[in-house]
Parts: sequence; C-alpha cells; structure tokens
Amino acid sequence: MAHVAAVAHTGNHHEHPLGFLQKYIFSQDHKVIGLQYLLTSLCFLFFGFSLMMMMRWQLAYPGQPIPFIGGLLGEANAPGGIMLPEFYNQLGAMHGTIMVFLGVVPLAVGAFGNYVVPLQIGAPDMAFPKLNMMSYWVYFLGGVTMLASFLMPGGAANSGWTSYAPLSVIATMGQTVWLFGMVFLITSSLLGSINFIVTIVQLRARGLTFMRLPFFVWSQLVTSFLLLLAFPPLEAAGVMQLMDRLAGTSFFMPSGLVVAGEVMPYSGGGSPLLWQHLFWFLAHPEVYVLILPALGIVAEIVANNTRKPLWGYNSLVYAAIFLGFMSFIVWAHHMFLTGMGTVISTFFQTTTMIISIPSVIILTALFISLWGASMRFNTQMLFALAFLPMFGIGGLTGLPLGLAPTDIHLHDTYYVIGHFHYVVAPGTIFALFAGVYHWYPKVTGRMMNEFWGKFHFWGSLVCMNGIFMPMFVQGLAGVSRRLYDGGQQYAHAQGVFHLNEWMSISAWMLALFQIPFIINFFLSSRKGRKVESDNPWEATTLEWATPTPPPHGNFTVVPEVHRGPYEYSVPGHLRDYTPQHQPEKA
Amino acid sequence: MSNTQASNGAHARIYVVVFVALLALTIVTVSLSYLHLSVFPSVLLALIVASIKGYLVSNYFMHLISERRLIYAILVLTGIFFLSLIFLPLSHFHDRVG
Amino acid sequence: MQIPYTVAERPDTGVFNAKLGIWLFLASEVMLFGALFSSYILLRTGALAWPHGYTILNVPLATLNTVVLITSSITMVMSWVALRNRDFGKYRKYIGGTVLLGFVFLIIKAIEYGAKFEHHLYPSENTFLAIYFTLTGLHGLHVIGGMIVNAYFWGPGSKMWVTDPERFTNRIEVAGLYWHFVDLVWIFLFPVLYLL
Amino acid sequence: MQQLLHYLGLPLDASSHGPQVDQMLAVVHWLMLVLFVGWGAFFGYTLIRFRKSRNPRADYAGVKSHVSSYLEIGVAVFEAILLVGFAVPLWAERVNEFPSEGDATVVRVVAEQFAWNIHYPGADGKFGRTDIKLISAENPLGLDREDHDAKDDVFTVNQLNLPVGKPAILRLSSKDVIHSFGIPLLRVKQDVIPGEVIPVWFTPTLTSVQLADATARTYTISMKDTSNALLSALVSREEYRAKDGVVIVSKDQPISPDVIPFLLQNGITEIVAVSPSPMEIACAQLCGLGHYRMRGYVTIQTEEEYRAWLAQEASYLQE
Ligand code: HEA
Ligand code: HEA
Ligand code: CUA
Ligand SMILES: [Cu+2]
Repeated sequence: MAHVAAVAHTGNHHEHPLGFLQKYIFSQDHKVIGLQYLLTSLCFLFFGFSLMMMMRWQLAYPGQPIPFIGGLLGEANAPGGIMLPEFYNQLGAMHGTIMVFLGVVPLAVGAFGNYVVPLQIGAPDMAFPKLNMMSYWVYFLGGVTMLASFLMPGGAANSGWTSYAPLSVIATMGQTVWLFGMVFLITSSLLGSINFIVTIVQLRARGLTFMRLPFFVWSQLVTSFLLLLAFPPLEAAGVMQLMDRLAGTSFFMPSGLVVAGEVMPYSGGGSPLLWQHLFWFLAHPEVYVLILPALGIVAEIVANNTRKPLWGYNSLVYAAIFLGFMSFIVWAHHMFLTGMGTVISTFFQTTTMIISIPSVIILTALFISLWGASMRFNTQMLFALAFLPMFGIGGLTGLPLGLAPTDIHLHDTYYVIGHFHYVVAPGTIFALFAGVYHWYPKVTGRMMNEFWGKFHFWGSLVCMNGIFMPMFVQGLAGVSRRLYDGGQQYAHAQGVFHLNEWMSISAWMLALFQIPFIINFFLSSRKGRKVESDNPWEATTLEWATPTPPPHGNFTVVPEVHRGPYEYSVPGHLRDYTPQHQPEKA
Repeated sequence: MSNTQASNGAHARIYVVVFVALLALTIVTVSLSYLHLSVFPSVLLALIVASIKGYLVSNYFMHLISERRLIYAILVLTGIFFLSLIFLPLSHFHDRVG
Repeated sequence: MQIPYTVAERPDTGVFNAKLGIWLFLASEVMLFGALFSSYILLRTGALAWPHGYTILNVPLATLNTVVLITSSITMVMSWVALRNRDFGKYRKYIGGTVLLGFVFLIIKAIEYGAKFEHHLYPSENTFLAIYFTLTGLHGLHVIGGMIVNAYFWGPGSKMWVTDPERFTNRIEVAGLYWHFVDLVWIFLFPVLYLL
Repeated sequence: MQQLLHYLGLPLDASSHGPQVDQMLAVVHWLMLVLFVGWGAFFGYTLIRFRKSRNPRADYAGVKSHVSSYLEIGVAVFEAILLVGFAVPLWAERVNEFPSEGDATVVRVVAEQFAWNIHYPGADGKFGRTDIKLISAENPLGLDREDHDAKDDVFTVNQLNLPVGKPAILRLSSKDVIHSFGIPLLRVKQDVIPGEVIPVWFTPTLTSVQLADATARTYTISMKDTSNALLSALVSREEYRAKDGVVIVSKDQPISPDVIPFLLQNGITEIVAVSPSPMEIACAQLCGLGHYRMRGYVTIQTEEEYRAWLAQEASYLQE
C-alpha cells in the first residue's frame, strides 16, 4: 500500500517534505493512521482466527495430535502435538481478547472511523493529530504486550476474556501481562474517543448540521461516548486486580479461600462480584461498540446501493443514541445467576428488553429502506444485506438470554456463544468486509475484483452459518462453553457432540475462503482496475468529493453542505444522486 | 476563552474569596470528624461539606458557572452513569438470594 | 486546509477544541474515580469491621496536604489570570509555585506512606488499607502527571507565548482545568479515607 | 414449538418447575420465529422485486405507511407480557419462595477445583461445624468431627443423591474460585461464588430409573461400531442372548466394543441403550484447567431407596 500514502502526500500543505518516518510510521495524517490501524487490526483478526482454528481441532477430535503445527507449539503447551487443557484455556481467553480489543474495535473505530469520519464531515484532519498518532502507538504497544504474554512462564492469560476473580488472581504470570496490555488498550481507546467526539462536534463543515450527518458518523459519535465513559471503570478494576496479584491485596478475594488444600495468604474481605460488575460495566457497552460502527457502515452501503434515501433517518439516529444510553444500564444481565433477588433482576431484565427495541427500530428502518429500491448487488452490498438477517439471528437469540428464567438453562452454554458470534462474526465482520470493498477505491484509486469478492462472500456466508448454527443446538442441549473436550464426557452432550466436527470443518473452510480476499486486498492496490472518477459508486456523502486518494488536508476546496446525507433519486433531478456539497441551483 | 471580557482584577478577587472559603471548609470538615458522630450523620455531613467545596472549585476555579450548554450536557450524562455505577451494584448487594 | 477552532471558539458550540477535549477527559476521569469510590462503598458495606480512617492515618498531615493542594489551585488559576492580563513574569511565578506545591504535596504523601510501611501497614493488610493505597496512589500519579505538564509550560512550553499568546493562554486554561480536577478528587478523598 | 425445541436438542426435564422454563423458552422462540420469518419474507421479496434490472429507477419516498411503528409497538408489548407474565413471577418463585426446610431435603454443596463435595446433615438434620484449617485430602469439607452435630454427617464427592417428589434445597458454596452448578435435566443453574452461600431449590419428578427408561434409545449397530466411543460409554437396557441362550450383554451392563461382532453374528442389529448416569452436574463457569471434567452425578431415588442409601453411607462412618 506504500504508493497510496505517497500519493496522499502530494497535498500542498507541507512545503518541506516529510521524512519516511514521519510520513509512514509516525504520521499524524488521519488517513495514514487509519491505514496503520487497518493493517494491524486485520493481522490481529487473522491471528485470533488462527488461535480458534487450533481450538476447533481439539473440539472436533479431542486428544488427537494437531496436524502440521502441533509439533511447533512446544512441549509445555502441546506435548506430542496434543493440546493440553491449560493451553486450550489460554487460546480461548486470547481469542476473545484479541478479537474484541485488538481486532474488531481497532478496525471499526481506529481504521474506518479514522479514515472516513474526517472526510465525511468535511474536515482537514482529526482535531488532535498528535493524539491520534499516540493512540495508534499505544494500541500497538498493547497488542505487542498481549502477544508477548504467550512467552511468559505458564503462558498467556487463561481465565477467559472475562478474567473473573479469584481464578484470574491466582492465575499464572500471563494474567499480569494481560492486565498491562489492557491498560494500554484502554488508554488508546480513551485518547481516540476524545479525539473523535471533538472532531465530530467541532470540525463539521459549514452547513453540516447534526441531522445532516451521515449515519456512519453518528454511529462513531455514539461509539466514542461508550468508549469514553465505560472503559475507565475497567481500568480501575484492572488496577485493583494488579494490586491483588502484585501487592497481595484482597479487592476481589473473599476470606477463607482454600486452593488445592492450601489456605490462601489473603487477608480477605473482598468480593468476586465487584470484579464482575466493573468488568461488565465496560463489556456490555463494548458489545455495542462492536455493533454500532457496523450498523453505520451497513447503512451507508444500503443507501448507496438502493439508490434511495434511508427510510426513517431520524428514527435511526434517535435509536442509536437511545441504544448508547441504555447500554450503560443493562450490564448485569450477564450476572443473572450470581444470586440476584427479584427486584434487581427485574430491573436488569426490563432494561434488557427495552434495549432490544432500538435495535428492532434500526433493523426495521434498514429493511424498509429496501422497498422501492433499485438495488445494485455489488460485493459490499451483498455483505451489507447478509448482515441484516445474521444480526437478526444474533439479536433475536439475545432475547431468551435477557430473560432470567430462560437464562437459567442457557447461561454459559454454547447458546450464548452462538448468540454473540452471530452478531460479531457474520454480523460485524461482514459489515467490516463490506466497508473494505466500499471504501477501497477511495483509498487506493483502484477497484477490488468483483468476482473474487462475490466468491469470498458466498463462501463466508455458508461457512459462518455452518460454524455457528449448530451451537444453538448444543446450547439447548445444555453443553457448557469453554470445555476442553467439547463436552465429550457428558451424558447430555451425547446427542449433539458429533456436530463439533462439522463446525470445525466449516471453520477451516472459512479460512480457505479468506485467501482470495487477502490476495484480492493486496493485489488490487497495484493491479486493480483504476477508478474513472473520484466518486465511483456515485455516492452523495462528502468523502467522495475529495481527490482520489485524498491528499494531506483532504479537500481542495473548503466544502459546504447543502442537504441531508442520502439524497438519491430525488424527483426532478437528472442524475439519481445529489451530493451533499452540490449547491442548490446547478 | 469563554467568559466575557470582564475585568480580570474582579476575577482575581473572587478567586481569593473562594480560596479562603475552601480553607475554612477544610477546618470545618476536620473539626466535625473530632465530634465522633455515628456513621450516618458523619457521612452525611462530610459529604455535604465536600460537595460545597467541590461546587466552589468547579464553579469558580474551573469557571463552570460561565460554561456552555455542551459542557453541562456531557457532565450531566457522566453524572447519570456515575450514579448508576455506584448504586446498581450496591442494590445488587442488598438484594441477594439467601 | 488548517484545523479550525484550535484557538477561537466555534460559534454554535461555544468552545474551542482543546476545552471540549479536556472536559471529555475529565468526564472519563470521573468514571475512573467513580469506579474506585463504588468499590470503596461496596467493600465497606460488605465488611465485618471497618476501621475509622483517623485511627490509622495521619489526619494533621493530610489536612496540611489539603491546604497545599487548595493553595496550588489558586496559584494555578492566578497564573491564567496573569496571562490574560498579559503579565508573563507573574505567570511564571504562579505556575512555578504550582509545580513546587505539587512537590510539597508529594513529599508529605511520601512521609505518610513511609510511616505506614514502618509500622508494617501494607496494602495487603486489609481492604481498608488496600483501597487507601490504591486511591491515594492513583491520585498521586495524577499529581505527577499534572506537574509534568505544568513544568513543561513553565519552561520549554512557554515559548509559545511569543508566537501565539492566545493559544498559549488557552493551553494554560486547559492545564488548569485538569489541575483543579485533581484538587477536586482530593477534596472527596480526604474525608472519605481519613475522616469517616 | 416445545416439541421443536426438544427436537433441536432441549433435553427432557425432570423437575417440577422445568415445564415452566420450557414453556417460556417456547414462547420466546415463537416470538423470534415470527419476527424472523416475517421480516425474512419481506426481505426476500424486496431482493427480487427491487433489483436494478426489474426496477431501474428507485422511488425517492419509499414506504409511506407507518405499519412498522405498530409492529415495533407490538414487539414491545409482547416483550412486556413476557416480562410481567412469565419472567418476573417465575424468577420470584425460584429465589423468594423457598419451601420450608422441614419439608425439604437440605444439602450443602461445596465446590472446589475440580469436584463437587456434597455434605448431608445426617440423622440429626444439623450440619456440623467446618473449619478451613481441617481441610485435607480425606476431609475435603474440613468437617470438625469433634463437634456434636458433625458426628453423623455424611459426605460424598461428585455424587448427589436425592429423593423424588420432595423439594430439595441446596446450599452452594465454593472453596476456591467461581464455579457454576448446573443440572441441565433439572433446569437448574446457579453460580457458586466463594465467600458466599447461595441456595437453590427444585423438586425432582423422575427417578433415575424412570429417567433411564425415558432416555433410552435404540441404536442400530454395525461392524463399524467396534470403535465407537459413544456406544461403549452406554449401558444396555435389555438382556441380549445368543441363539444358544448364552448372555452376550446383560441388562445395565456396558456395551464393550468387542461384543458387537457377537451381537451381529447372532442377528442382533438393534440394541436399546442408555447413558449409565443420565443426570449430571455440569460445571458451567470456567474454573481452571480441569473445568471440562468437573462433572458430578445425580441419582434420584424413591424415598425408601434414598433413606437406605443414607443409612448405608452413615454405616461407613462407624468403621
Ligand atoms: C455485538 C455484540 C452483541 C450484541 C449486538 C448483542 C445484543 C444483545 N445481547 Fe448479547 N452478548 C454479546 C454480544 C452482543 N450481544 C457477547 C459477546 C456476549 C457474551 C459475553 C461472554 O459471556 O463471554 C453476550 C451475552 C449476552 C447475554 C448473557 C448471556 C449469558 O451469559 O447467560 C445476554 C443476556 O441478556 C445478552 C443479551 C443481548 C440482547 C437482549 C441483545 C439485544 O441488543 C439484541 C437486539 C436485537 C434484536 C432483538 C434483533 C431484531 C431483529 C429483528 C427486528 C428481526 C430480524 C429478522 C430478520 C433479519 C429476518 N447477550
Ligand atoms: C469480535 C469478536 C469475535 C469474533 C469476530 C469471533 C470469531 C470467531 N470465533 Fe469467537 N469468541 C469471542 C469473540 C469473537 N469470536 C469471544 C469473546 C469468545 C469467548 C472467549 C472466552 O471464553 O473467554 C469467543 C469464543 C469462541 C468459541 C468458544 C470457545 C469455548 O467456549 O471453548 C468458539 C468455538 O468455536 C469461537 C469460534 C469463532 C470462530 C470460528 C470465529 C470466526 O468467525 C472467525 C472469523 C474470522 C475471520 C473471517 C478473520 C478474517 C480476517 C482476515 C481474512 C484477515 C485478512 C488479513 C489481511 C488482509 C492482512 N469463538
Ligand atoms: Cu468448576 Cu468449571
Ligand atoms: Cu450484554
């Protein structure tokens, strides 16, 4: 992608040329930083997926040596190529952590947000370019720290991505490194979210009122607030867990713990539930951080490829704001079974049911937007369209989890795993793929290959469902999650255990279908068809009003906005799209 | 620079008054603690005094009093989440099975 | 294109960029300390016994520290007033004083910590001391952070006064907002930990 | 719908409150299905009807009616009914309306990495004193046998026996980390939090024998099954004899792989088999490297059998 950034710097602003380091490594240009985020987070996504592919082998064929790479994992992790339970737990915890904090969020917010938001609001850059650069490098540091944790004695963190105390407090060194990694990632997110909010509030172009913002920008704004206010409590909790581990305090350690026959040397008096509250205070909003930018991307692409305005733009915006607000007060629906009385469980069940309504509104608005369309089925549209029912399945299966009595049977089973993977994998990841295909020509000036794009799409769609649909069956049967042998020994799992093999094969097939994407992604930046105009998709939003690729400073003329974001097929207009910056009489 | 171009001398005088008030309130809160009241009244009084001091610092030193609606909106939102962070876990601990 | 509203206020929002930025940052800080206060309350209500802070901690020293911090707050705000009166010399004195008072605060804090360790009162002793050390330690880190920023604006950072006085004044205002917030946190920490 | 859920994997239930949980699961899944099929049909139709080749110029206004608002209100109302009509009362029954201890079997369950210690109060109905200092390999509960109430206390590891038809109250606690006490067939699950004692209650409605009858399945066997791990983990529900009358597999015996050729030789191609312990305690919360094998067995007996079992366990104490 090197030449891309090179072109990006032909802008007129810097009289004195920047050195290589300042241009590509310590760049303060939001577009270069966005690309740095993009490449780093895609690598992490792939890495997180690879960890899961190893786990899926163990689940499908428990106790059999892993082919090809089994021998490379080391005697401490997989003697004779056979994975140990300790190692399985490390892989699980790191898969969750990497996917959420190092893969999807940096991709959705760091990459797409950084690249697209300033362009869509007609700004020359983010409000604080230095801070932007710092937030990338702190993220990078956090990522390296997480990776390094695999090299610790005892390996990486192995207490789940949720790191429930006391298990995590008595865990091996890897957990300490995990906590430090998280502190870096939280810091990076805080810097980033402040930057986004200030940018969106302060740097909007003339005429770009809040109700004219593209929905993607709205989704980033709400997301930033979630990150800003939900992350600090986890940072506090992380500090307390570090204290418990390093200074021997008892924030999360109750009195009278006996581990493996040994009385623990803690003074006691702490509470394991305190950790859970602080963790989920972040982690529930976090899941909306995973989904909101995805909804934003889907909305952009749906509007663009239906060639008509989004139906109910206002309700979309209000629903997103309401969703963001509510997401702060539903967290304890992850804790129904920690011994909740009627009053508190009723509160959290009610807020959980309430929060499903804005999701229904958003999805409904997107569905209705399809009515009367003139749909183009390019690759990004296929991914965006598939997102809708996939998110639908994931969201709908959240309902029985959100009601405490049904959660009794489903809690911590594969039903939960199925629920959230439908929202994050064929949901968010599809939306992110869609975003890559959609904005690729703006970034590189070249198109990605459509045939291989569609191949990537259909293969991924089939395989994703192959992996995650059987999980609901296993969950209904009562199979617990995080089982090293996939539940092989349990009587109630006997009828559904054989599904594991199918799911694992689907997962490896899914990996095969990513190969054309990776090749397409890199090759097209050199060999792809050149775009004929700055606006190849004939879109209305401001990012398409820049030169391709956008130079440093973004716009050649200061943009001014005259209308809402999705004025497609306006009656009486010659063209079927009317860009936001087009003056009234033209 | 958000406040109007009032004379800065006047501002400086306000700051000194606030400073003296803060010192006085510090003495108040420390002396209250020597009364060794029972838990509830002592917590209440200490929090009231601290809130007054907080009010003075935020309103004058941080000139929140002349700040814009945008800032207030952010702080109100934060306040709501702050309260839910404090009170929801607390109510869970008070409404437990067993 | 230049990034707009780095100095001037945006008419419809009424703030310049950095001011919005620092208030957002402070909002996140409220949640950070909020989580710790929440933990304090939960641990205390769940505890069988909870010592009164004054039976273990040194109230006179902490009172002195409260006075030191309040004083540093007024010098901080006066440094900003000085800049608005275009009196750079006075500014240097006040901001320098703020940094020094920060030092004094830390030294007193260190004496307090030292006395605790001498009596073998470590964070691991009980949850009261755990939260005491965590809260005051984190607050101390914030003081150090503020001192670094202020020292920078006292020294090398103050060059901007010559090139862009408006922007420099804004920076001091923003640094001040942070410093006052650190003071504000202490105003709550002090009674909660020492007096109750 | 309930049938469909069972078909999809939901196991049979053997507790008195289980049917209510299942019914609620069914109602929620109805809502989900209706929404999914309804919107799915709409979605499918728009994809065909409004593709570019069929509809070259998009309609700026799109849908003008506000049917969708009614739909959203409908979903909200339905969720409110679920909440008020099902979820809240059902939950209240689980956590507030405990039966009186006099009418119930009261048992302590102490979880540890990676076992379930079950503590019965013995004939006096009183749990003896425990002390963490006394914990050892032989005394996982740290039971103080000097204590008067502890003299007749019985404990087992990973084996929970309960009488059928009588409410059971389990007091859950943990020695080390968080575990989760789950019995899928009873629709019971409760996190076990160290430092706390959390009770759960339920009434088993089927004995293990009845359960075995209800869950027995007919398996068609072939030569391939000599290496079938699943089959070898089962026990036969019937007696299978060779043509000459020799017993190949007797009732309730495991089906070892090497008998399969004999069965086939004698023309037996179908056997009725069942898991030897159809009801299990599954640990649902990650609790360390042995989480996957933290499995307990539940035996539901008639009142008499249960008493006899307790008496027998108590008799070991004398030795
Ligand atoms: C992006 C991520 C994401 C999203 C959006 C959601 C959305 C929701 N989640 Fe989920 N959830 C997770 C990620 C997510 N979740 C994760 C990661 C976990 C597990 C964490 C762990 O334990 O490790 C989890 C766990 C989880 C639990 C805890 C379960 C347990 O541990 O026992 C609960 C319980 O209430 C829950 C509820 C919900 C609800 C009610 C929604 C609602 O917001 C959903 C609202 C959406 C709808 C109601 C859909 C609307 C659909 C239509 C209108 C029709 C569609 C039809 C067609 C498309 C044809 N989730
Ligand atoms: C955003 C979150 C996210 C995502 C996307 C995924 C994606 C996937 N997850 Fe995971 N998962 C979690 C979050 C996520 N997961 C969490 C939080 C847990 C719980 C952990 C815990 O128990 O603590 C979990 C647990 C979990 C389990 C349960 C393990 C257990 O309980 O023991 C399983 C089992 O199959 C699984 C499977 C998968 C699979 C097959 C995918 C696939 O969908 C992966 C698909 C990935 C891709 C398609 C990658 C695409 C990338 C590229 C193609 C790169 C291109 C690169 C360049 C161009 C440079 N996940
Ligand atoms: Cu015990 Cu998992
Ligand atoms: Cu949630």
